[in-house]
Amino acid sequence: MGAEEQVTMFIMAVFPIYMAAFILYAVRAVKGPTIPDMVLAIDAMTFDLAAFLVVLSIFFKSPILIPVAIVLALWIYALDIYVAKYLEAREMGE
Amino acid sequence: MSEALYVYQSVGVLVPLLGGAAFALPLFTLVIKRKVFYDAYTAFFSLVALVLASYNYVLVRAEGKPLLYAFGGWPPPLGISYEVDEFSAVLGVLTASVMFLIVAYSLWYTRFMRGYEWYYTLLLGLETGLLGCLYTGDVFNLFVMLEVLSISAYALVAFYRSRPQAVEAAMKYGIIGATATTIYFIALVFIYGALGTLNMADIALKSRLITAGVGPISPFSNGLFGNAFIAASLAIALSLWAFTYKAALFPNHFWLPDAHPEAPTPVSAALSGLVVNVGVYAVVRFLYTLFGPKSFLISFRDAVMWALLVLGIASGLVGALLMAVQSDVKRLLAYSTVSHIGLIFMGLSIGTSSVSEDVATLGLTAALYHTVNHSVGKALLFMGVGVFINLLGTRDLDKLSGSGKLSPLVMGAVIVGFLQLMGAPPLGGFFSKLLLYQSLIEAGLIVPAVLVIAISAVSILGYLKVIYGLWAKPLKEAPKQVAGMAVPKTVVLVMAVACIALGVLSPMVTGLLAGSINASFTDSGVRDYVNSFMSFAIYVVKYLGGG
Amino acid sequence: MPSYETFVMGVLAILGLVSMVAAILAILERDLVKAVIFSAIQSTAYAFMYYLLMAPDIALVYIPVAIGLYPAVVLFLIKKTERYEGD
Amino acid sequence: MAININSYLFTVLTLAIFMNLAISLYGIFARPSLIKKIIALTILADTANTLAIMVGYRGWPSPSQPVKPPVLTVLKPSREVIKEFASTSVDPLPQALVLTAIVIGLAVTLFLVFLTLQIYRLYGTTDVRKVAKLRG
Amino acid sequence: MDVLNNVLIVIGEIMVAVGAVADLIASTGMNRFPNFFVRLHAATVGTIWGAFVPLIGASLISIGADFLGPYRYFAAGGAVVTAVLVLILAPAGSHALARAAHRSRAARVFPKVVDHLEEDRGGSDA
Amino acid sequence: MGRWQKVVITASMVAFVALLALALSAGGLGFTLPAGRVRDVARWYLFTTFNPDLELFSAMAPEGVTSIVWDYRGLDTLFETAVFFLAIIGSVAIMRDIKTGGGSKPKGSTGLSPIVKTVTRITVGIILAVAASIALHGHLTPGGGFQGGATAAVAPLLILVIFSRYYIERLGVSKNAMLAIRSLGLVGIAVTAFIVLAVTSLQGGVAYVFQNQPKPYAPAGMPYEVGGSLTGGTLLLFNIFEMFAVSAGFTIIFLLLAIPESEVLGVLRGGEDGH
Amino acid sequence: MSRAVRAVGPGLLAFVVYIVFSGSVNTYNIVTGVVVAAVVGFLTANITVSNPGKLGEVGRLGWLIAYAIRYFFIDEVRAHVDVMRRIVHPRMPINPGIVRVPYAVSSDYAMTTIANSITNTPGTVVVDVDTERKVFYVHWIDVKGVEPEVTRGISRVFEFFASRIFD
Repeated sequence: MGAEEQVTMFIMAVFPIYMAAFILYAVRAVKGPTIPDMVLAIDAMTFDLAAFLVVLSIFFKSPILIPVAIVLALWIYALDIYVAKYLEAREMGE
Repeated sequence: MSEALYVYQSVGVLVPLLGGAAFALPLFTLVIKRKVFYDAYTAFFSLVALVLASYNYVLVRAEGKPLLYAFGGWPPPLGISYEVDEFSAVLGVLTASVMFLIVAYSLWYTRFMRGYEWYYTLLLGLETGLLGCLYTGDVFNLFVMLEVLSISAYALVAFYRSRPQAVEAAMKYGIIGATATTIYFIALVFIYGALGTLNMADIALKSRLITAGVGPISPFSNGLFGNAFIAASLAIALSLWAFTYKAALFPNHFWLPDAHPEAPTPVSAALSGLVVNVGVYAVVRFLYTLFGPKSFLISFRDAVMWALLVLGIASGLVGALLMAVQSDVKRLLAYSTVSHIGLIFMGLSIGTSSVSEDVATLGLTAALYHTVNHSVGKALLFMGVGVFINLLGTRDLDKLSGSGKLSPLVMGAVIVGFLQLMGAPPLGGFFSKLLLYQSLIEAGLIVPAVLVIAISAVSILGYLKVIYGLWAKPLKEAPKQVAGMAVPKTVVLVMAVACIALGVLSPMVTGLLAGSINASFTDSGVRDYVNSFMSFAIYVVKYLGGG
Repeated sequence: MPSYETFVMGVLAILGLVSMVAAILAILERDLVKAVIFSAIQSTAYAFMYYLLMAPDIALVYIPVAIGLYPAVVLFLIKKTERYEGD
Repeated sequence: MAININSYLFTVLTLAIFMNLAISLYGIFARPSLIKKIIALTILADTANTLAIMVGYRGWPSPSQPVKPPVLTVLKPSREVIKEFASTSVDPLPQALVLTAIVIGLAVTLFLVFLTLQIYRLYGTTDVRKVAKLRG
Repeated sequence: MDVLNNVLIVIGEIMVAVGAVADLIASTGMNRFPNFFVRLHAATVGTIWGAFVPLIGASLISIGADFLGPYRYFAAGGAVVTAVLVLILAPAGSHALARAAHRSRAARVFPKVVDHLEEDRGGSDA
Repeated sequence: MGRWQKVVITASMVAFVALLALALSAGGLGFTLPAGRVRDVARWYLFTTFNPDLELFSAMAPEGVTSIVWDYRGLDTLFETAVFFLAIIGSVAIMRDIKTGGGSKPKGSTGLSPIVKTVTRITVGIILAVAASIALHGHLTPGGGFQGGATAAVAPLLILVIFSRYYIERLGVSKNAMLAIRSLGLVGIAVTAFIVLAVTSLQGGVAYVFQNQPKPYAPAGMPYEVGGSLTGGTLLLFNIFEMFAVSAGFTIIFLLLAIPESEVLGVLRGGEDGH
Repeated sequence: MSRAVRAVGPGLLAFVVYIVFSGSVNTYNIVTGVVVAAVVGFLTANITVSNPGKLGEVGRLGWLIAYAIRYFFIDEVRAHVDVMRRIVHPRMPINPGIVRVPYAVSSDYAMTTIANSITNTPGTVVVDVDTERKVFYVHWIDVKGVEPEVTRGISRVFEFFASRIFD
């Protein structure tokens, strides 16, 4: 079995595990109950998604798919920050 | 250099140049603070647009075939191309000239305005969008240009930001407008999905070849995907919804009476006179060139035509009836726009598959002639009445009473404009309505033909109310400032002369316009449209095959 | 026989359903902040979908716009206006 | 045509997308809050874009050979490499169109956000029904 | 060379597998834990072992994987930069959320043994 | 809203979806399962996006989407940026005469916690570097001007939200400066669109607006390779200008949105009128 | 300290990130990388207050590496296993609370490193920080005690390294 096939098989094996985790995160994100809960769930989901996207780019044999992961991680952090600001501050600009 | 590939730089340069002019304007605001500069800048670029648009018209007439400009040098289905036939060239000249007059009027109008630099930027953007919509030969580029046009229009409607009605009208216009263009995008997805191309000429070619039983062969976009009939029908249905929204046809007219009056007066003129034309233009382009009488959608197209005829009548009646009860002058004019759009749609919906080509082109000629008349007349009215509104600071007809006495010259021009829209004999409006009536009769549509007269008759009430109010009643309030009106006076005078000329020279004008329609929408016209595209593509294919 | 392609299609189907649930909740939710966050979930599902449909360019545009900018702008807006949709 | 599991799953996706279209249109036309309308508008635009991307997708050349993004990764390509590239890559045109459409949607949405803000400043509410009452 | 590549791939695969398992457990924790502040810990498991470790693992795999073609160092570099950013940004994001949740009282700290922050704040400001 | 109106709306939604579903089931789009082939146009794009054998008919950039966006269909993108530009101008027009840095700074600490602030100090540079990489490699790997610019816009957004609008103003990020950068970027895009045309016309040759690589009938073009590295001709210039324009545009939006309402209402009450 | 000098640190960081992210070292990347580094350094010089002199001290780098190794292979593993055990345990044994954790380092960077390390270790999350009293408020999943001597155990290791790397 060549390295290529072995890596692909391996990623196929972890594929369902990741998907199960995403669905569980999504359940929490939809359930809430509070806003920080939802954002935290999206947050955790997306950082894992970023990791998974990198793994998937090996699966698809297209390394150029990588930048998606970094952009996703960056903007999810920004989402955290402004939800936090929304909850905390009186004015978004202060 | 092959003759087929003659590069019409004036076609390609015009619209990007205007866009670039708009891009650069905010840069100058950081350096130059004098208003004169911005006046001159905007006037200069709109003059350039006028010159180039006129040149394009002359060029189209001289070449005798649609002008094709391939951006980036890529052959059409691969790249974007502008394809200007006589129809779009005529509308281009109309747009550029009315827009030039509107800009000239704006020089006076903005004399006390704060934020005029943003106003001018948006006005240039509006002109870019208008001309781009008319010249483009690519359905997706049409979507982009529609957005350029729309976003400038939303922003200009909301320009008086401290007036609640203005902002609300812009919101209503904007949110449904954005939905409409998104729906149009879905239609494009269907078109690309089924026909595999976005170029107008290519779509026209394919839709004709399917009927002829020949496999759809096109140099760069061979073949079909899925069920082209359903996809194209759906695409037409969706895109017509978007276009009739832009044109403010009856069920989609609800935004217009709010949005048009609330904009600054020159912008009202542009919106009512020019922006709605784009909707009309796109409908004509889709129903006559892309999926024309020879296309594979004949039965569906006929149904659409009938629907448009009914909606046109409804639009005409609703506009005319509601116009009579308005007390706000600009709102009255806006309802008049709805009514006239109804008439124009009646003209363009004659060409079902059952009528002969001659009658169809006659109807289209009437629609085009009426479009021209309506644009000039409506822009004249908005600007003429706008002078009084600006002087007295109100739009209420009661408070404006007698204001015509302030400037008999402007009042005279306004009366000419009203007569034009009413359809009084020596003016253009009369002849276009007559032509419309005639074409409806020839198509055997007696009831709609009678309704044209009924609509005109109903609308006369509203117009007479304004004329009477402005002219015959005594002046109630003293004006703020009357001096220094040379510019608006010149503008309305020019437009009034144009109205008269459109009427007096009617045989000539009709001849010219009929020639344009014949060159664009008869069977041979559409074939020319396709051939311009094909000759380029075939040249490239030959080159690739040989090298 | 399930192939690799089936897995990708399956994930796409799951993402479609997730986005549908999130979109319905976003439209029906009365608390606008929660609606924004639901629409962020929907956008995340779409972004993943674009990735699986081999459109990294679109994902790269879509993520800043739909996950980053829309929620930010709308949250700014909600902060300045009102949080609950009237009934 | 035999029932194909891939086809079934893709149809599920398509139907979910159409459902999103419907729900967002409902949001635009029937919900009273302007902010909710803006959220619905973004969902509508995104869904239209997803539809376009789906039109550009292609089936896999073989069950173990995934399709590729339309980016050539060999910088000195031979004829064979380009042929291989053209037979495994997805359609780039819808992607370019969607890129344009996303930016346009963003621009319109941003402007609508400012308008909503201005409406709130002038009317004190973002509920269209109250706005309609207030304007009289 | 081949051996080294295989070793890298195997190490990377182990890390990715650890990530998958940690991820599943963290998402379970997200659903089992009673309130926001406790869920923060599950989220940390999800981001460090669930994201950081597999990112490094993926980077090792792509260095070792010849079949990825000329862009595999691009993949590896991208994965490393992403990992570093996750390592720096994720805790900051969690912290910002936690602080905001506590200050705005959006999430209750219950069950709890002690809340020194509430005591020191005196419950006065928000 | 009346009940019947709601019924009509719901019914029309259902009809719309039913219509689309009908189209789908009848194979209107032909993609109940994606076909194994692409459309003919797409094959041409894929064949000509980077094809050294086909020197006079290739965009010479390996990234298919970017070459479509800026070369094959550059006009769309020019006007797409125009839409964004006009939206920003419209927003600026709504917020005219209102200063972004106005108002007095409140006493006490502003912004979020010091930990987040310090993290931002470190990561801003990383974010900008990544954004620049995405933009500058737009002709080679996925990404491009808009993507890079949007990523770069995270930096000012984070600074604005985490510190405060006073801090970002003190760094020299003001509305006017951003407007200048944005306009410069857009003018750069417009000039790049015309550059081959202008140079060729001066030499008496034939070229098209938006021309990048030479065509058989318009044999002028930008070099696609400089010193052995691919630059994609005009694509690189477009990407750079677009990055600046987009990030500045986003920053303007956030600066405008960060103005507190009290300031705005003060100016609005001053009032202006028109018809 | 002039802006150019201060720009060195962030510029260098930007250059390294740019090259790593691009994934290859060729002429194009180096040229554009230098330009990007210069621009980014200039832009962020006033935000990232750094002392370029510190970059040259090899000792600090050594401590950083030692810290990284210890952190990822000992502290993280222990904490992860602990929290994961709590999650999958049928009774879910948690005992949460927010406690004060005092710290003694002075610079912002050191403080942030400690805080991020605490947060990145499952089981403890920094909820708030009081820079005047030099106290972290840490949410602890298993409160073993509220006295400063007990809570100090959370941060002791991180503080030891952070003060050597940054102060």
